[in-house]
Amino acid sequence: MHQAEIILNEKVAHSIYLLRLRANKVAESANPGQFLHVKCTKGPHPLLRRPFSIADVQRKKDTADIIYRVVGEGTSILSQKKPGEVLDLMGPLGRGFPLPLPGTLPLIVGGGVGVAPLLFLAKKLSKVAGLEGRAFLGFSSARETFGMEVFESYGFSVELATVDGTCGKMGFPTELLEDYLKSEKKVKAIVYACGPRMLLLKVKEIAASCGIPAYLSLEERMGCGIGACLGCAVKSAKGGYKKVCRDGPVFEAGEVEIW
Amino acid sequence: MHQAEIILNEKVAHSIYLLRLRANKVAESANPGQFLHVKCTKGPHPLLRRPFSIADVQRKKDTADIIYRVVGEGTSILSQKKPGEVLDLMGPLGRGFPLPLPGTLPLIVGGGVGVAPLLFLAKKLSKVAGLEGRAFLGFSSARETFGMEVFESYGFSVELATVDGTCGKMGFPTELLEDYLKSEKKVKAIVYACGPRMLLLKVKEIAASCGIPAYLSLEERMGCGIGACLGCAVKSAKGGYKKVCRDGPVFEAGEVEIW
Amino acid sequence: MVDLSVKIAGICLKNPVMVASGTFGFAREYSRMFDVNELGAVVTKGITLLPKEGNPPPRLFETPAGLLNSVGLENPGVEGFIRDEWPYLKNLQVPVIVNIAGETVEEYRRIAQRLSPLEGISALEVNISCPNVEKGGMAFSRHPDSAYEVVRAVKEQSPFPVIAKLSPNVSDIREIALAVEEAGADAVSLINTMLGMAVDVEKKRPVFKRVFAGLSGPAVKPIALRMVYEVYEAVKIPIIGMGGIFGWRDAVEFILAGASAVAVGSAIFSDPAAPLKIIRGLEDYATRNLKTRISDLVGLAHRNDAEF
Amino acid sequence: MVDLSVKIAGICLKNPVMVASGTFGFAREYSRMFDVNELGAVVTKGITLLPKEGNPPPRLFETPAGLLNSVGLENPGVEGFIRDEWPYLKNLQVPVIVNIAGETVEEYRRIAQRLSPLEGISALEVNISCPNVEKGGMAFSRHPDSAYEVVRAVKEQSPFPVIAKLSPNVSDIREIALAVEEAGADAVSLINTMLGMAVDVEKKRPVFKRVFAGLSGPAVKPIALRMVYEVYEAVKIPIIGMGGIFGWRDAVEFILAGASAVAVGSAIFSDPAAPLKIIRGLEDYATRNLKTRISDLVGLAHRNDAEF
Ligand SMILES: Cc1cc2nc3c(=O)[nH]c(=O)nc-3n(C[C@H](O)[C@H](O)[C@H](O)COP(=O)(O)OP(=O)(O)OC[C@H]3O[C@@H](n4cnc5c(N)ncnc54)[C@H](O)[C@@H]3O)c2cc1C
Ligand SMILES: Cc1cc2nc3c(=O)[nH]c(=O)nc-3n(C[C@H](O)[C@H](O)[C@H](O)COP(=O)(O)OP(=O)(O)OC[C@H]3O[C@@H](n4cnc5c(N)ncnc54)[C@H](O)[C@@H]3O)c2cc1C
Ligand SMILES: Cc1cc2nc3c(=O)[nH]c(=O)nc-3n(C[C@H](O)[C@H](O)[C@H](O)COP(=O)(O)O)c2cc1C
Ligand SMILES: Cc1cc2nc3c(=O)[nH]c(=O)nc-3n(C[C@H](O)[C@H](O)[C@H](O)COP(=O)(O)O)c2cc1C
Ligand code: FES
Ligand code: FES
Repeated sequence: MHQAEIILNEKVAHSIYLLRLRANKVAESANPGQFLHVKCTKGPHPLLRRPFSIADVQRKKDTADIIYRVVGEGTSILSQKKPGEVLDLMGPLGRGFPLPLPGTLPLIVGGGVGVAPLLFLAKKLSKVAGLEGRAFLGFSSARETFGMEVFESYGFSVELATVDGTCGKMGFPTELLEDYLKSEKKVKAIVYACGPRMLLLKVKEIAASCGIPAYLSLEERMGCGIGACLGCAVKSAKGGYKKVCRDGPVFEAGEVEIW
Repeated sequence: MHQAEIILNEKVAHSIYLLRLRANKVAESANPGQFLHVKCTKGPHPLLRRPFSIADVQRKKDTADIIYRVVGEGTSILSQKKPGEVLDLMGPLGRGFPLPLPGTLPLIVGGGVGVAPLLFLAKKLSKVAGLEGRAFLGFSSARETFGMEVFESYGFSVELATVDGTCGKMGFPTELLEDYLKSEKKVKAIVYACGPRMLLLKVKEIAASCGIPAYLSLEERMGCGIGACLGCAVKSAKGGYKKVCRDGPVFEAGEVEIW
Repeated sequence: MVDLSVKIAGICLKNPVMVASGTFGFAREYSRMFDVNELGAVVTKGITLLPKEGNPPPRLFETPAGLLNSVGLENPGVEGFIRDEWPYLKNLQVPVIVNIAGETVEEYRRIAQRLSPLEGISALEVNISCPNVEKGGMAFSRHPDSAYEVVRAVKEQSPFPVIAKLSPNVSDIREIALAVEEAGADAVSLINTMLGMAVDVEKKRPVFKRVFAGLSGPAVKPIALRMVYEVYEAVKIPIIGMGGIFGWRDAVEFILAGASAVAVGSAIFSDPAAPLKIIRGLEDYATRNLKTRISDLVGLAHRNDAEF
Repeated sequence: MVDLSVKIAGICLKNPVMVASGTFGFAREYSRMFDVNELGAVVTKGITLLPKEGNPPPRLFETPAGLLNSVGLENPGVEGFIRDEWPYLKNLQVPVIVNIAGETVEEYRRIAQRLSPLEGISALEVNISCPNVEKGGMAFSRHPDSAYEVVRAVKEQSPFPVIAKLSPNVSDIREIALAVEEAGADAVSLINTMLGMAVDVEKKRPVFKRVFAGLSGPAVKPIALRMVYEVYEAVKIPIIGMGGIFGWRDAVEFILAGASAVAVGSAIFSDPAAPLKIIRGLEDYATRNLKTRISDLVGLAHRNDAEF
């Protein structure tokens, strides 16, 4: 556990917040796809911590960011915290995204707040692996979009889809991915995805049908966050269950049964 | 229920806060000794409202004040609220302090945060009944004192006691009351008290032995706050139980058994 | 427009949201705060044959998301009720259910008898599950035989429908529900409070003079919901679900689990408007889910064709 | 200096704070976060004869101040345990209690037999109260006879002290505690999880595939505490108290109610350091209350001479 000071906690889109923490251990060691397990309140309710993907770290400034959407009690308490307050967190936890071989084209597919860990991933791909690729992002509506400029700043070309068509194409980012892969048949690519279950399922299908490796960041309700309670199970392709917190949250698409 | 906007929420002494609300209904109708039943959180924990005596109202400004001490979860949540936020409250509830007959000398005995309702009482005694008297106030320590100037501004003479002797006399305000009554035997007085149980018990004894009427503001853990749940029982002198929220919180000392 | 009305134990409720016994007094207290006629039904504080003083303070203690109470059935007795409370209650434009309790089967019988001339009572709720009294109380609801006996006795006396209110402090609630169904109960209320306690760590003794007290509030909701689900599969009579209902979502959970109506108790202390908000929430939920009648939702969680 | 040590079931613990089975894995996971040797004892995840996959997701659901789990005893089986977990555990400088579960009395017997050569096991905790499995589990703890049988069988095989872990989902926990005492249990653990459930109001079906799940966490504390208090008056063997312990104050409540030791479960998810903070809190509490031995506090809430 660390006690991390809140540096910033600001709305970046409709009901989406960016929280920046002073957390040198996280800043030093985090990999894209790993998460922080955050205590939203000191009291007995809500009881559990909340997991959030790391959306960025700034090593020089000792900071780590998460981007979260207010959906319930925990995130709503979080959104009321002010800079200067201290947050109790565990992490970085879990296994993040593996970097591709040189020469591979990274294709990023993000849905909603699932875009968060992909921002950090794009940074690493570009700065460490020297790879730039394409990002296909989907949101419900224009007012909930965020992060496009970040991908662009790392040299990614961005295509947008919104469910209501208020921005980009009307529809889902998986359609953008499909269109792209149809037009660029022979590309040596790798897919990275995070978002709602339906999105991951679809990405898995598409990647499999094109014979492209895909890495998916999964979500499950978490207890301990470190593999002790066996609460965050996801069916393994080989039978039995993997634990999202310990074996993931990022899995190779073939490892797990998403539904 | 009203939704009242917070105008001010400030520390006035060690772990003691003054909360000012825009609450015109309360400001219009409240009597000293009545209380507000305040919801500290929207969620299911802590479940119950918290009762606080009204410490002042400003009719012209439509405001009502409470003064509270941070002792547990509810008050600690309350202390983090900021001006502009809205508080859900019920009240004014309960029966307050009766005003004395003209010519009576009001003797006020307050211990700790129990001083809160007595501030409002002093104002009413002075402004409405034209009576000024004496206030005997007790606190654990100098750093927890508050309200002395308020009594003075209403023409009350104030005597202080602290448990650790850091301010005023070392000891309890009931000793100040006793000393006063010993020196002024024949005075036609009325005692008003609020504070810890031991203080009320002692005041009751002293008043009884001097044949002076005394009105005590009692505390009990509350559920509904309006006489429906029968949770806030205090033994009636006539047998059975009175309800602090409905029959009190202010009782004539003879009406109830305090222990 | 959603039809919120439900029929339970022969009573028509214009909506399925009642208040739980003991948390709403005799309705008068809350009538100053809102129009109690908007409720589905009013359930009174428990009435005993003779007046009862109740337990010494403290009577309440808060626990995580819950509340322990040791009120001890303080009430004016059946005569006091008829004299002081009934005249107000009988004029309400909403079904009134009278909750009754006794120390012996004979007492239950006599209360029921005494209430039987009161035209306008919609039903009796037989509390065989109060954990806060010396005699009778919860003991009746812990064994099928005694539960049967009490309900049978009341049923024989009462011209009104009889609702049996069961204790959750049992190994198998279905067994008790079956017994009261057989005894003729027209409905069951689930659940009364869970037996709990608290210790004062400063004084090193139980918080309550009677040591044990009844736990209610959101803390117990998962347990109450489970019991409603279990009992729905065991009996044919309708269920009034309660225990920790705080918002509309909780009410929906109970209804889907099998409750035909729900009662809001401790949550009223947190928000007196909770029952009204829940009514509105139910209506919105039904609309969103394209249900024209709230009663179509009852027990839906039991369908095995649900899209798992 | 306060003497925090306690003796329970023949084991000496340097302090009375253990971790609850299933919430601490096999200790290795948490050893990266703090020194697990500071605990009073480590209790392992439940072990069955054969490996168990556990239940399909979701396995966890949060409720007000509580947690429903349907892990379903996922574990590597007794052989896997001996091969993969025991080598680490046996080197801990702290008593290790192995929690075991079975579907039949015979299975319990065989696990106990298989574990009996493992020098260094401090005790077996016999889980006859798991609500999350198809067969066996909680059923054993709901009747005195079957509880007796299981504990008797394990006791016959085991060279180690035997602790019986009871289910709270019963009418009278004292009855079960008496039965396991008679069967030779050296201590009882109270309580396992309460049977509860949740309904997904969007999908209109139970949240869990197995419908029911086990409720733990602060929500159940008042119930757990009551059971410890009841059992303390019924049996002579020591009690390990658990169920919703979140802070030192809760631990003190359990000890005053009659627990010789306590276990922290769900609270660890909220704060992995909770057990250590509780140890420090107990020490401070004892000091403030002028007790030189923590064991002097056990059961104090039962004294009738307490200053009421
Ligand atoms: C590895 C991992 C990484 C994650 N990263 C991020 C991230 O970067 N950003 C982010 O925003 N989120 C992320 N999440 C998700 C995030 O953890 C959750 O959104 C968060 O825990 C929600 O907490 P809450 O208390 O606000 O919501 P909760 O109060 O727990 O509620 C969640 C939802 O469930 C609903 N619900 C509650 N009860 C019922 C019922 N009976 N029936 C039906 N519905 C019900 C609520 O309405 C609400 O919409 C991640 C999750 C994982 C596992
Ligand atoms: C009519 C009335 C008027 C009032 N007016 C005022 C006022 O004007 N100002 C004011 O400050 N207060 C007032 N009070 C008191 C106020 O209501 C309480 O201080 C408040 O409700 C405390 O809430 P909390 O959540 O902060 O404390 P809680 O969390 O409820 O805890 C209260 C205390 O109990 C202790 N406690 C909890 N569990 C245990 C246990 N197992 N063993 C031993 N101790 C335990 C806690 O440590 C804490 O010190 C009034 C009360 C009444 C009835
Ligand atoms: C203060 C209080 C008093 C109660 N009195 C009674 C009663 O007189 N008769 C009864 O049958 N149930 C009584 N109950 C139980 C409630 O009716 C209800 O069954 C229980 O509280 C669970 O619902 P809840 O969690 O919504 O409060 C009482 C509960 C509380 C909290
Ligand atoms: C995720 C989880 C897994 C559990 N697994 C076991 C188990 O394998 N064996 C067992 O006896 N109890 C198990 N329990 C029950 C706990 O040991 C404990 O009895 C219960 O959770 C109450 O304590 P708590 O409220 O502190 O969590 C488990 C509890 C949880 C929350
Ligand atoms: S959250 Fe406990 S194992 Fe993953
Ligand atoms: S708080 Fe309910 S009667 Fe006083």
